[in-house]
Amino acid sequence: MSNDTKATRYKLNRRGFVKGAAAGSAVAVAGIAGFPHIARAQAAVKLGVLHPVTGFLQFSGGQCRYGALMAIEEINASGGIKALGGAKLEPVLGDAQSKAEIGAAEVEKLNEAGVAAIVGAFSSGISLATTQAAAKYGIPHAVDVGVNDKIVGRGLENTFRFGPGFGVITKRGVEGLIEINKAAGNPAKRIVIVHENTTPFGSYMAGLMKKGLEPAGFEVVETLPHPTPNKDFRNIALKIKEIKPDVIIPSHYYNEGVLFLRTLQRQRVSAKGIYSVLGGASSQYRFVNEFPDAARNVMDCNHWFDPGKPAALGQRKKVEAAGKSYSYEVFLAYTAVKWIADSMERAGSADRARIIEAMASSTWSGHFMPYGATRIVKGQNTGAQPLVMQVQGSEIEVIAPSGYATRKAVFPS
Amino acid sequence: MNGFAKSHLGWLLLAAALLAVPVFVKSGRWIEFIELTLFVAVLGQGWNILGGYGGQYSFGHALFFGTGAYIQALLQFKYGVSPWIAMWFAVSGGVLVGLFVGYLSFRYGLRGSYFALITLAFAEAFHVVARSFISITEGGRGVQLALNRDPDQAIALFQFTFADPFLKSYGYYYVILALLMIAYGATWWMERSRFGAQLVALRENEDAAEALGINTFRTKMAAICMSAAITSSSGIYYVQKFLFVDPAIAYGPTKSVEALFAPIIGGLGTVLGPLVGSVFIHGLSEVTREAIDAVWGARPGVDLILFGIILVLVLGFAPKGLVGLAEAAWRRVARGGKAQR
Amino acid sequence: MDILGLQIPLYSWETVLGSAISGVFLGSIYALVALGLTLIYGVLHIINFAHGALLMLAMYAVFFVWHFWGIDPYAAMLIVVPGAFAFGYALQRYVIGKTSHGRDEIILLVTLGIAIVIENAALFFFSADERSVQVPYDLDGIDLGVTFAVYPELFALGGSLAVTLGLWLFMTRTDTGRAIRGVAKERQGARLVGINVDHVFAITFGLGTALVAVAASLLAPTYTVHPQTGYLFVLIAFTVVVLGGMGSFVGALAGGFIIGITEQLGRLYLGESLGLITISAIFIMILLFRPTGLFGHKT
Amino acid sequence: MILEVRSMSKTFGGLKAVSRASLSVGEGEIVSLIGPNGAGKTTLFAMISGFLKADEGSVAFAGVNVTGWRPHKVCRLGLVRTFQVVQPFPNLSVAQNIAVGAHTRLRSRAGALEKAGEVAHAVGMGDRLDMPAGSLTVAGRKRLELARALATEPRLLLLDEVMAGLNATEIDEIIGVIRDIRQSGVTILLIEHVMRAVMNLSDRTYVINNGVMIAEGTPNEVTQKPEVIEAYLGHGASERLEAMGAGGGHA
Repeated sequence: MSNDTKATRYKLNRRGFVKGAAAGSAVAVAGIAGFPHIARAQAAVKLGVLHPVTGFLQFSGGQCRYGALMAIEEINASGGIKALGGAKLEPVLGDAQSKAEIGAAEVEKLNEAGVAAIVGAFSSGISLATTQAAAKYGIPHAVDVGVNDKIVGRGLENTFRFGPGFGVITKRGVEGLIEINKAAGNPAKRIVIVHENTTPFGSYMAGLMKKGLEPAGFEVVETLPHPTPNKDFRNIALKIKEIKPDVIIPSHYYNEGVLFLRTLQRQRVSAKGIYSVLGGASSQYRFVNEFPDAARNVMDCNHWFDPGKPAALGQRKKVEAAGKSYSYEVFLAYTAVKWIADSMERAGSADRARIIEAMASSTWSGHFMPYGATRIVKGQNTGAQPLVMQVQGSEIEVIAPSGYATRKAVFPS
Repeated sequence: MNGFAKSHLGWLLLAAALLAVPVFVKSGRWIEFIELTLFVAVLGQGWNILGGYGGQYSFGHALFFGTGAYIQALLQFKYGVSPWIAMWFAVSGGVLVGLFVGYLSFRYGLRGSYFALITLAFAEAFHVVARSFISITEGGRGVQLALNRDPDQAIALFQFTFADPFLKSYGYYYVILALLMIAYGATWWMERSRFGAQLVALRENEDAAEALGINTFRTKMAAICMSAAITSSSGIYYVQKFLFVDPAIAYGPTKSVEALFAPIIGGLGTVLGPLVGSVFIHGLSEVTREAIDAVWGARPGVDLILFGIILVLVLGFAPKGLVGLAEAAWRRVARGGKAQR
Repeated sequence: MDILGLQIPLYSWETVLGSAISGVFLGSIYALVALGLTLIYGVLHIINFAHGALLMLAMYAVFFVWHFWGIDPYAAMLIVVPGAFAFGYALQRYVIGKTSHGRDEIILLVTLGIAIVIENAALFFFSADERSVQVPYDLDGIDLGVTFAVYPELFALGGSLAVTLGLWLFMTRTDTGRAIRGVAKERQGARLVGINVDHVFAITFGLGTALVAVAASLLAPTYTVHPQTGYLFVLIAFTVVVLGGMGSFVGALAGGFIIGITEQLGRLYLGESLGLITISAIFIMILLFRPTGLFGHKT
Repeated sequence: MILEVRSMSKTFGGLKAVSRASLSVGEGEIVSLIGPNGAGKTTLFAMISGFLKADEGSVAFAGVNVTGWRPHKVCRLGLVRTFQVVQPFPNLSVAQNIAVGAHTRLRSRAGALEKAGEVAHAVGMGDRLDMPAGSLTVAGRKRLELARALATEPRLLLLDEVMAGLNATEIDEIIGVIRDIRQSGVTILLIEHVMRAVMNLSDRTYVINNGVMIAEGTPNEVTQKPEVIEAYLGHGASERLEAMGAGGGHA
C-alpha cells in the first residue's frame, strides 16, 4: 500500500482492493452512516477515531469517542479545515474491542478507508499496537490518553501525544503535594500508596511516585497494590487504619475509585488528606454528584482543563446537557482532534507526511488545556501537565500549581 | 471414504490457496483479517486436540498461549535472547505447563466439568502470579519489547513492521501460516495414527479404551502436550507482532474462550473444524459489524448482540458444528444422487 | 516476621479480626451469587456462563426501579425477582433447552452466547456508564469495634442466611421442590413417573435467576453497575459452588463464608493481589482431592 | 493353568461383594462362571482385569503376577474383557471400533484397519464395517464388543454376558462364533445367564453365590449339586433353571 493518501489515489486503491478480495466489501464503508450529511461531501478529509468501545474498557473508550466526535462536529460547524477550502472532517470509527490485536486490525481498515490521521486509542496497551501499525503506513497518530511513557519516544515519527505521560504526571503530583504540604506547615510525612496493578497504568505509577516522594522527605510506609476489577477494599481500609498515615495516595480506575473512597468513609478511616494521582473517581463530576460525602476534600493530580478558559467550561455544560459525564477522556480526545485539525491547517494539506511534519513542529495554543503553546520533542508535547484538583463543596476546584489554582487547598482536612 | 487421492488433493489445494493469498489479496486490511482468523485457528487447533479429539474440555487454554507469549517476550526482554531461540523455549514452556496441569488433573481422574473448572482455576492462578511477581514477570506493567526499525535486522529480530515491502506486508502472514500448517499437518497425521485412534477411543469411552490396552493416562498426557505445544506457538506470533504482553492479555479469559469457540462451532475432532469455525466467527463478526454500521451507524454493542444471537442459532441448528452440517448435507446430496441413478 | 524468606507482615489482632469479619460479609455476597448457580448445576448439570450477565442485568433492573420510581433496592425485589424468574424460565425453556440438544459443550457455548447478547444489549441500551444506587442508610450501621458494619452489609448477611433457609424449605416442603429434587436425582425416572422434565428444568433455571435477582438487590447499595459488573463474581461463584459441593445450598452458604474469610485473610497477609491465589489454590485442591465438595454427594 | 485367581475379596461399603474366591482356567479351555444376579461375578471379572483393586488375593496370568495392574497392561499381556453393558465407541464406525483393539498389537493405521476387517468377518459383521457403532442393534453391539476384544489378539478372553438380550437365533450364532474363537487357540472365561450356552460351551463351570464360590465341575455336575439349586431357588429362579437345563439337553 502506498503512503500517498490523496482522495483520488485512495479511491483507486479501494477499487483495486474490492477486485482483489471482494468478500464483504459491499458493506465496507465503515462507520460513516452516523454522519451521512458529512459523508457525502466531496472534499472531506477522513479522520480515524479508534477506541475500545466494547469489552472491558468500553466506558473510557466510549467517552473518548464522544469527545473526538464532538470536536469534529464543532470543526465542521465552524467551516471545516479552512486551508483545504473548508473541507469537512469525516470521522471513520474503529472499535478495538479492548484488544490490542483488534486495534491493529482496525488501523489497517482505517488505512484503507484513507484516513489522513488517527486519534486513539485510550489505553497504553492498545495504543502501543495501533501506533506501530499506523507507522507502517506513515499515518499520523495522536494518542489521546495512553499515559505510558513508552508509547512516544520509541522512534515512531508518526506518533504524538498531546497530553502528559506518567513521568510528568507523577513529577507534578509530587510537586503539588510538596506545595500543599508546605503551605499547611508540613503536617504530612507518612504516606500510603494504594494502586491498581493489573494494567501498566497503576503499576508504573506506584513505582514512580515512591521514587519521587522519598527524596522529598516523605516516608512511603506501605504500598498496597490491588487488582482491577476489585470487589472489596475493607482489608486495605483496615491496614490504613492501623498504619495511620498522614496522606493516602490512591491510583486506579473509576469503579475501584468509588468503592475505595466509599469504603474509607464507611470504615471511618481518616487521614490528613487523600491525594490521589490519576485517581479514577476523585475528579469525576459523576462521583462528586452521587457521593458528595465520600468525595469531600479529596485531592487528585490528574488531566484537567485550564479553569481560566471559558471554552472548557462551555464544553462542560454542553457535555452535561447531553447527559454525559465530563471526564478527562472527553476533553483529552477532544483536544487531540482539535490539534490534528490545527496541524492540517498549518500543513495546508491532508497528506499524511505533511501533517506529521506540521504536528512535529506545532506551536498551537488555541486549546483550553493548561499546556501553553505546543512544543513537541520526540512526539511528546513537553508543555503537557496535569493539575491538582480538590473536591470542595459540590465543585472540583484546581488547587495547584498556583498559576492555575482557583481555590486554596483545604489541608489538612 | 470415496477416494483417498481426492481428499489429498483437497488438502493440497487448500495449502496452495493459503500460500498464494498474497498474490490475490493486496489489501492490508484483509491480510490482517486473514491473519487474525488463522491466529485463532491455530489457537483453536490446540484446543481441538485435547477437547475435540480427546474429549477433555479445557476452559483455560490461555495457560498455554500466555506461557508461550511470556517466555517469548521475557527471554528477549531480560536476557536479549534471539527470538528464534526463544521460541523453542516458549513451546517447551507451554508443554511443561501442560505436563504439570495434565499430570495433576488426569492422575486424580478429573473429567468433564471438573477438568474444565480446574483448567479455569489454573489459568486464573497463572494470571495472579503473572501480576504479582513483578521481579520475574514485570507484573501489570507488562513486557514491552524494543521496536526494531532497521530493515536489515528484520529477519534476525523477527520483526517485520519496518522490513522490506514484501516482508512488511506479508511477513507475519507467513509466520502464522507456517504455524497453522505445522499444527494442521500434525493434527492430520495424528488423525491417521495409532495415537489419534486411541485418543478418540478414550474420548468415546474411557473404560472400554482402557480394557482394550490403551494407557489412557499416558494418551491424555500426550494429547495435552501436543495441545499445549500448538497453542503456545500462537503466543510466539502474538508477541513478535505486537511486541507487548501483559497478564490480562496472556492469562485473561479472552484467549481461553476464543480457543474453544472456533473448534466447537467448526466441528469438534475434525482437522478443519477450528479453521472453519474461525473463518465463520470472524467473517460473521465482520459482516454483522459492517452491516450494522452501514444501515444504522456506529452502535457499539449491536453487532455483538447480533453475533451472539446468530451464534446461538447456529448451535441450535448445527450441533455437530459446521463441518458436521456440511457432511450431513453432502451425504444427503450423495444419497439423493444415488436414488436418481 | 520472616518465614522461609517470605516477609509476613504482623498486624494487630484488631486488624486481623476486622479482616476476618469483612470476609464474612464478602462471603455472604459470594453465597448469594453462588446459590442460584449451584441450584442450576445441581439439577441441569449446566455450568451457566451467563450467570454473571444475569446478575448484571438484575442489578440494572434494581437500579432503574430505584432511579425512575424511587423504590428502595430492597423493596425492588418484589418487582425484580418475579421478573427474573420469568426471564430465566423463558431462557431455559425457549433458548437453552431448544438449542443445546442436551450436549454439555453446546450448552456451555449457548450460555456464553447468551452472556454476549445480554452484555452488549446492556451496553447498547444503558451505555457503559457506571450507575450507583444511593440509599440514605448507606453509612449507618453497627460499630463492631474492630470494624464498622453498615446496614447494607448486615442485610446481605441476613439475606444470605434467609435465602438458604427459604430455599431448603422450598425444596423439601413443596411439591415443586420435590419434583425438582426428583429430576436432579433421576432424570429418566422422573420422566417415567410423568414429571414434565422440561418444565422442571425451566422452573429451576427461573429459580436460579430469581436468586440472582435477590443477590442483585442486596448488592445494589454497595456496588456500581455497568455492563461488565458480572465478571466480578462469576469465577468466585464457581469456586464457592465446587467447594460447597455442586447442588448443595448449605454448601454454597458455607463455601461462601469459607472463601470470603480465606480470601480476606490471604489478601491481608499476601497482599491484595497475590492473596487471590488462595482462592485458586482452594479451587484446585478441592477439585483434586474432594471433587464432591464439602457437602456434595457422589453422583 | 493360564489363569490362577487366588482367594480374592472385595468389600463395598461394608457389603462383601466377593469373598475369598478362587478359580483357575487352563490353556484352551472354555470355563464359565454362573450365579444369581448380584452374586459377585462382574466384580470378580473387574478385579481380574484390573478395573477394581482387590482387598486381598492375587491374580496370576500366564505365569505372571498381575495383581493390581492397570487394565491396559493386563490387556497387553493378553487378557482382555468385555462389558456386560456394552461400551462401544458410538461415534466411530465398526471398522474404527475394532481397529482400536487391533492397535494394541499394531502401530500402523492401515494394518489395524485391515485387521479390523478380518476380525469383523470372523464374527460375522463384515458387511457393516462403515456403520457408526451407535446405530447398531443390540446383537450387533454384542458382536462388536467381541470383535474389538478379539482384535487385541488375546490369549484369554473374559466375556461378560455376551448373550444377554439376544433372541434364540442370535444366541446360536454367537455360540458358533465363540466356538470358532476357541478353535483359533484363545482361552475363554465367560459369565453367562443363558444356561443353554453354558451347558453347550463350557468345559468346566464355577458357581458363585453371595460372593462365595460354592461349586466347580462340568456343567452337568454342578447343576445337580443341591447347594447350586438352592442358590438359584433362593432367588426364585428354579423354573428358569429347569427350562434352561431342558433346553440345553435338546441341543
